[in-house]
Amino acid sequence: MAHREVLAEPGSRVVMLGNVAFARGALEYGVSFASAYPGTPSTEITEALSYASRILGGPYVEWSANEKVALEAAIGAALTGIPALASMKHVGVNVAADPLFSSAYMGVEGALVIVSADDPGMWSSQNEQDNRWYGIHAYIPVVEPAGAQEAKTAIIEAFKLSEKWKHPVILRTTTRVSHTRVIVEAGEIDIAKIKRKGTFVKNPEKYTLVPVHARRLREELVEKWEKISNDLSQNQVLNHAEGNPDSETLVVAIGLGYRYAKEILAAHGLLDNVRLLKLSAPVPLPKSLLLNEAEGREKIIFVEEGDPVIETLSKALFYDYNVRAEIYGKGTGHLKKTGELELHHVEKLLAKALELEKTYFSHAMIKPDIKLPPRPPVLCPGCPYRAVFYALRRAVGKARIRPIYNGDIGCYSLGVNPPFQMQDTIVEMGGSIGLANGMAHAQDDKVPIAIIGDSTFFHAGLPGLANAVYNRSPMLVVVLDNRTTAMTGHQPHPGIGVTARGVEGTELSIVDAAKGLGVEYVKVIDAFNIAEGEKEFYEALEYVKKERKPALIVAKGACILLALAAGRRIGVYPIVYRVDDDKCTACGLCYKAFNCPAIYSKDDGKAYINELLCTGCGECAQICPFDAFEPVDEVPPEWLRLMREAKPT
Amino acid sequence: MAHREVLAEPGSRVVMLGNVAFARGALEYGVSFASAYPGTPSTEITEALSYASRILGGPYVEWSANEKVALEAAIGAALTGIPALASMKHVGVNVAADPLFSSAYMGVEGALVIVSADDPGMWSSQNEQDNRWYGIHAYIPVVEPAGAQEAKTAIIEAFKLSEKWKHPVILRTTTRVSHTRVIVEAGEIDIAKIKRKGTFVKNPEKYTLVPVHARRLREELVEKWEKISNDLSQNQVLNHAEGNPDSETLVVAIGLGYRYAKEILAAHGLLDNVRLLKLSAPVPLPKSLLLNEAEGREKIIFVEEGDPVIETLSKALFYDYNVRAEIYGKGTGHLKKTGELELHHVEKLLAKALELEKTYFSHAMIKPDIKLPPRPPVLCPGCPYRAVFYALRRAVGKARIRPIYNGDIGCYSLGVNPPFQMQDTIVEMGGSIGLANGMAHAQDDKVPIAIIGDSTFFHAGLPGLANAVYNRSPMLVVVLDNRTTAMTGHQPHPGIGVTARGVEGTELSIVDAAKGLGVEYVKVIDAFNIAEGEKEFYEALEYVKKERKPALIVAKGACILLALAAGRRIGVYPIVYRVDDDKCTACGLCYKAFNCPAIYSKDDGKAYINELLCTGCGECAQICPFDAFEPVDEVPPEWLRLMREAKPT
Amino acid sequence: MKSLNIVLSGVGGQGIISLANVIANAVLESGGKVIVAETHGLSQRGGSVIVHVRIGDVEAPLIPPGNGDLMLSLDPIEAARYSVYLKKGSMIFVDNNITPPPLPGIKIPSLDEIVESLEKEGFDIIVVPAVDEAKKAGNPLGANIFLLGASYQTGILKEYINEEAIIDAIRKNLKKPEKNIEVFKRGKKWAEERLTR
Amino acid sequence: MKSLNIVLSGVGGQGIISLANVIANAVLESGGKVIVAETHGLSQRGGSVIVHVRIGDVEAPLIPPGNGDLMLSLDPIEAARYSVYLKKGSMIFVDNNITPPPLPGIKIPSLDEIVESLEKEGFDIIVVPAVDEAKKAGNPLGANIFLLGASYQTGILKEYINEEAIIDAIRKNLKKPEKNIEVFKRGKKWAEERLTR
Repeated sequence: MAHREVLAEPGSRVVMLGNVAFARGALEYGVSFASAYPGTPSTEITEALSYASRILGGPYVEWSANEKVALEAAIGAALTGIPALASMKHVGVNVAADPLFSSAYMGVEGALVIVSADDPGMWSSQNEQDNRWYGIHAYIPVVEPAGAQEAKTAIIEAFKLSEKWKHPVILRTTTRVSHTRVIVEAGEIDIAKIKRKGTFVKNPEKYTLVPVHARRLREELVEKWEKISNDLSQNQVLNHAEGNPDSETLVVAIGLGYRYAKEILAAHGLLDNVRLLKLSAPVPLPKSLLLNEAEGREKIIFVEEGDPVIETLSKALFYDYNVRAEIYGKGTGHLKKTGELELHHVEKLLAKALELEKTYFSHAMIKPDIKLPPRPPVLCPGCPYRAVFYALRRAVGKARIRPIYNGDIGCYSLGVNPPFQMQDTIVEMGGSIGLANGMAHAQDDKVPIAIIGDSTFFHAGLPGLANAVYNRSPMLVVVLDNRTTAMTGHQPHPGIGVTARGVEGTELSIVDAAKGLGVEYVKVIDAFNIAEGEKEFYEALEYVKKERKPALIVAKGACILLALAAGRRIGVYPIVYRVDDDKCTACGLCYKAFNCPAIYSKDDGKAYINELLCTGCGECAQICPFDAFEPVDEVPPEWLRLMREAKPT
Repeated sequence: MAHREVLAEPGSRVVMLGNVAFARGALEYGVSFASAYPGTPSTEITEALSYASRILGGPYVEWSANEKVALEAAIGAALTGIPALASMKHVGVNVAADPLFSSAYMGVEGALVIVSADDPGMWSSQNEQDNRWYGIHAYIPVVEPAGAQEAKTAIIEAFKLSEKWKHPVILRTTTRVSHTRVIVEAGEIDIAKIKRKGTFVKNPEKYTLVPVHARRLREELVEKWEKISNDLSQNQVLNHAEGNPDSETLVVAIGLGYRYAKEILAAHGLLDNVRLLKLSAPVPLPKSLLLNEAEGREKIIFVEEGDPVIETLSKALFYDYNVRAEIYGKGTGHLKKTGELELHHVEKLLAKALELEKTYFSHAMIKPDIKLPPRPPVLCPGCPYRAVFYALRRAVGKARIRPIYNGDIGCYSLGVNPPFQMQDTIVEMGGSIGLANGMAHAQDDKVPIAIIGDSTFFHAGLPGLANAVYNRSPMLVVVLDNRTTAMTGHQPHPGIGVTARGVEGTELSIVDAAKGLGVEYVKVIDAFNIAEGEKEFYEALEYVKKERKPALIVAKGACILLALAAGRRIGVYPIVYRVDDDKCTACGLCYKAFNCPAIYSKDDGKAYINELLCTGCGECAQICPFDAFEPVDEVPPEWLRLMREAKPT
Repeated sequence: MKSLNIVLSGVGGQGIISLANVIANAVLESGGKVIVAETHGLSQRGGSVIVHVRIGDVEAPLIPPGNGDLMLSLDPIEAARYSVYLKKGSMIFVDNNITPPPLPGIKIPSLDEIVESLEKEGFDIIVVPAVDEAKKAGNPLGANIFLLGASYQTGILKEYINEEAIIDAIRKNLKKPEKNIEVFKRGKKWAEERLTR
Repeated sequence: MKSLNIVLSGVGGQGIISLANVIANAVLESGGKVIVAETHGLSQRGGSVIVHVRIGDVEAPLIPPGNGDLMLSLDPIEAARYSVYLKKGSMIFVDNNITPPPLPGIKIPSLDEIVESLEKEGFDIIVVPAVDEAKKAGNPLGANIFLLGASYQTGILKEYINEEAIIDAIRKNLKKPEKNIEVFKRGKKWAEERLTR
């Protein structure tokens, strides 16, 4: 997505997604280098910067192979003296953790902001983790914007903080900051600044973390940490108190917590009664500000998204300084520790602490008395993965093996649902091959089949594959190559050869990569060709059984959404399919076992196709035992080509 | 190294390194799967298990491509119902962080212990980080042995804890636990147990972390955490109190801190006076035990290695429960926060808190009045890297470029020292290529040259290289292939084709891997041939300048220590070199600019070779402009072959 | 503390986020304040989608359960699912087409069953042939805007959004703006005829 | 609370860790308690090495500065570097060969300068031709054991370690055990002759 509003006229007010506001803020500050790997809820930051770069000719923007490479590249850029941004989702920081820790020791020359987009509530993630702990663990300050309303300001402040202290800064956003649209006022962008190049000045005593240097840097780091804490106590933009200075109650509202606290206090008419401390830069704990505000209060309430991080640190601080107040927060059990906060949770907390009787946000929920079917996300009609799952299952049956489907992160994780249920483990990016490695040696009654997407393969599959070859793990690796990072919205990756700036990149081959890593059995199949898939999967499984080594199959077929989009651009459209009622026997295979969302059952059990949903992939025609499906017209060869070769622009 | 004592007779008492005691404990518990990537101070655990596996035929042991793959494999194994161990150094946990977080959500079936060997004081690491934070952040219990004395017991308890709660457990050791030798009593090893295989039982609601499952698992995780806390309060083996129950003082001694506290209290005759709480399983905080012991005390002292983690959590707990004591620890500034603890630091803390006047461990240090030269570790005589640095520097001069040497983790990091000073950045495993990626685009007055070892290349170099090809980063990548993971003691890796169990593995080719990832310019050079190196580096740099794409050169030459060891096994020995005094002009190039540690300067400035140190590599003969070096005898071709091809067994 | 909380719901791909964007821009044009909380990522793949639109003196992104003033929904099942976010008596504008979740062997309630269950809880349900009417207008993807038109006609939005602002927002933010403006007007007209009967 | 703290020092590769292992095993054979803290990893590559050996009623791995009772060192520079770990008056057994750090342009102090500076601080320095004597015994890598023999002769270790235990520990833990036992005995003999003069 382009997110054109990122380049809104200076002075104008526009509706902007929080993530786009981050991008805008970075541009206004003068970011000159941005790297990222896509991941919900962080993706749009880099999409917007990519758009800006294409229009303005700067900053340098790249989709990196993974978050570790993205952060390393950004550290490299920052060491040349220019401001750099590395964006990722919360679990991406796990991938990038190793350079993250080192970056605090080395510091930076220009500025370095690392976006960690946390996902409380797990809207699109394998877990919930509060990455402010990384800030504490790695000695890196954390800026946490008070909602999308503060996104632009907060990232600018994060850059300033980084520049001032020559230290990396984590900007922790969450789903409801990143994916919330608000009205933002656009400021000036200095194009010369964002296009500037840096220069590297050698300073091995700082930049080479051999023990003799690292020991000195550790001392400096611990000292710097206290100084930054003092600085954050003074930073009125990010951290400040409002309301009644003499109140017996202090509400410490961290990040988005400020919005919740403020709306509730306003509704209850308490804004002028209690003291409200907004902390948008809570790590390192701004000790003097906090102590100053806490002194003499009877009650202190903590509102924060995630773990009770700031509450815990604050209580330890209060202990040392003899602050004695009643505390209300997650740590004391007054606020839930899982999922994301909502107004009624926070109102309940405040009501308890402030002994409020009336509530404004905690209405009784009305639940209509009707059983609703769930609606999980599903593989799209025409998704090549459906054909692959189908072919693979048949091959497994034919090979008479018991499979373990080691799944991974991507649209194919939806294969966990009926009717396929062909994802037995989904752990993290690259976990498919990694877990299969262990299972290949830890048991021998089943055959591990690692299922991994193309973008994920380049992100995290390579070392695992090297390991499988080296340690001779008998397993089948299926790389689902749909020519894009589909789940996050169709970003390119190393296998595509299109860069974030729209300039030509080099296209890597998954087949060559696998062969280069020593896999002896490597084949490519047409993902849309079910018979071919079944045959090739069967043969590969036989190889694995016999040779006790890994085999790899690349199932190539474009994400159907990409193919449709590419077709629209050049005026090529799919031909939908229809059911021949005379041939259809109402066996239900197409809408049950194959489960295409465009195919429904009529009252008589016969199939019919919703032509608004049908993408003309022709998979149904392949699986129907009675040849009941046919295209309504001749299928243009150009469309068949797009289904195989479409890619992002 | 074999560490044969790991298989000491049951009932015998033997001197064992802490790490070997961990291996022994794992075997006594019945570990059936062990994976690792070598890293000081963790390596010997897996070396010892590897030895055991070769002798006993179990458990399955592997050196994995990196720590992420190692942990994934161990998770896979644990899900089949067998106990698994993944060992790594502290920064290895950064590499493995992504599966780490997921593992807490999924839980395990058999048992899973993850060793994090922290390195306070940075004896062999790029940083100091306290990985107990990972336990808190990821909701994974941390067992922290009270010294090498407790290593065996603690790992057995860690496995039991994991088995009981079906949850991963981090075993945090530190350099002074892992690399301390003590007397250990060997118990029984059940060979059938360590050789057993598991079986995988599907349970996608637990093992597939799609949001709908992960949300439920998050709730369960937070609940489980409190239950484990209670359990740890009851675990008398790991956590218990001793000394005077009515003392006004409580010393909370965590992990190795217990040894310091105990020795000091004993020396001062205070063991029966104060209350000493030993915490070897401090995360999740055993709240009820801690509160119980803290109640009514006037002073509470925390002794812990690393950050004030337990002190901070405890103070927050004390705040909630109105414990009011004076606290002494790192958080209160009574104990240093950097480096490793020693007896005198802890004695100072206790002396302050307990108002002790006499000291036993804080004697005045005697510093002789003489200026001593530093003795940093250096590249060994005969190290192929010395020849490569020399050739590379000459090529850079010839190509008239300004280089940025992006270094990495391995023996070649020693190139940071004079005379080479050819490591401008050293960040973490894989950082060479990653930083070079960023610098290639962020500046254009210098050419980034990434220098990375063979083991590091397979560990962390692959995605960075894919990125460099994809995003067309103009840079030279030099892979120093010395046929082993040299710095940690010569473990094999995917490029060697020897596995940890001594059975045949498949040897991967760095050249094929690079070509497979799309690098168009790939060459191999003989690391020991300086003229060839200079020529090939020059040509590669010209290619980078002209084509604005990455080029890669593999400099192949065995670690000389490997070659010497291989030679000893087959009776092939190097021929040392000598200096022809008539030809030597005392220019000093060999001992200054080339800096071979076997070459010294005589009083007249002419060179001489210490034949005890000379490894007969012949590099000096290549660099001397006056042909002053010659072998004392004919060099056997077999030795020249070993220098190129030796590898670990 | 005046505010209007609108729940938008439907199935991934039906244009819920576009609709929210039009509303938000219309609020901006009208000089108001607005916060839109969206769902991105995985759930877009044919999954259940809810978007929270909060207009006026508000700070937080999400409408608390039981606090919504109005719902526009492109699917009756999703209307029922997210009705927990509405205040008693709220109006629900919902398309009459059910998109059955493509799960094998599940029971799909009928439109009548859904409407009845919602009415029983005191909601004011307006079933709108939005998809059908949008198709008729030659803009099959315009059902979202048709619903907006229908709801606008009731007046509940007028205090916060001018009609010209909506027209302007459609023009600036949607593809085929003229067709969508046409659909908006048809939606209004449909409501005028239907609701004043 | 009886204990003996021995500092072992030298240059990576000189056999310091092997020496520590022999001592530890000899303590075990003698029925005592021992803790050995080693340095592994990077510093083995020709760097400065210290190993802490603590015998008796001790708990912690490291000898605090100023608390060591004895040092055995294979390099005079390293003996001086780590003398901070010793108590005033402690004995230092040090080989007479200096291995100069291979750094360009650094100044290397002489053996005499080093010995003098240490004696000035009150240490009892015994310079031992350990490497030379070990070579003579046909075991050039046995200098570490020669030093052990020399120090054993002084009696400082006897309270904690039996001579037979050392012989046994050498036999079980070193390559070429007989040669090393021979070297140990030569070390003892050397000390007997040299120190009783």
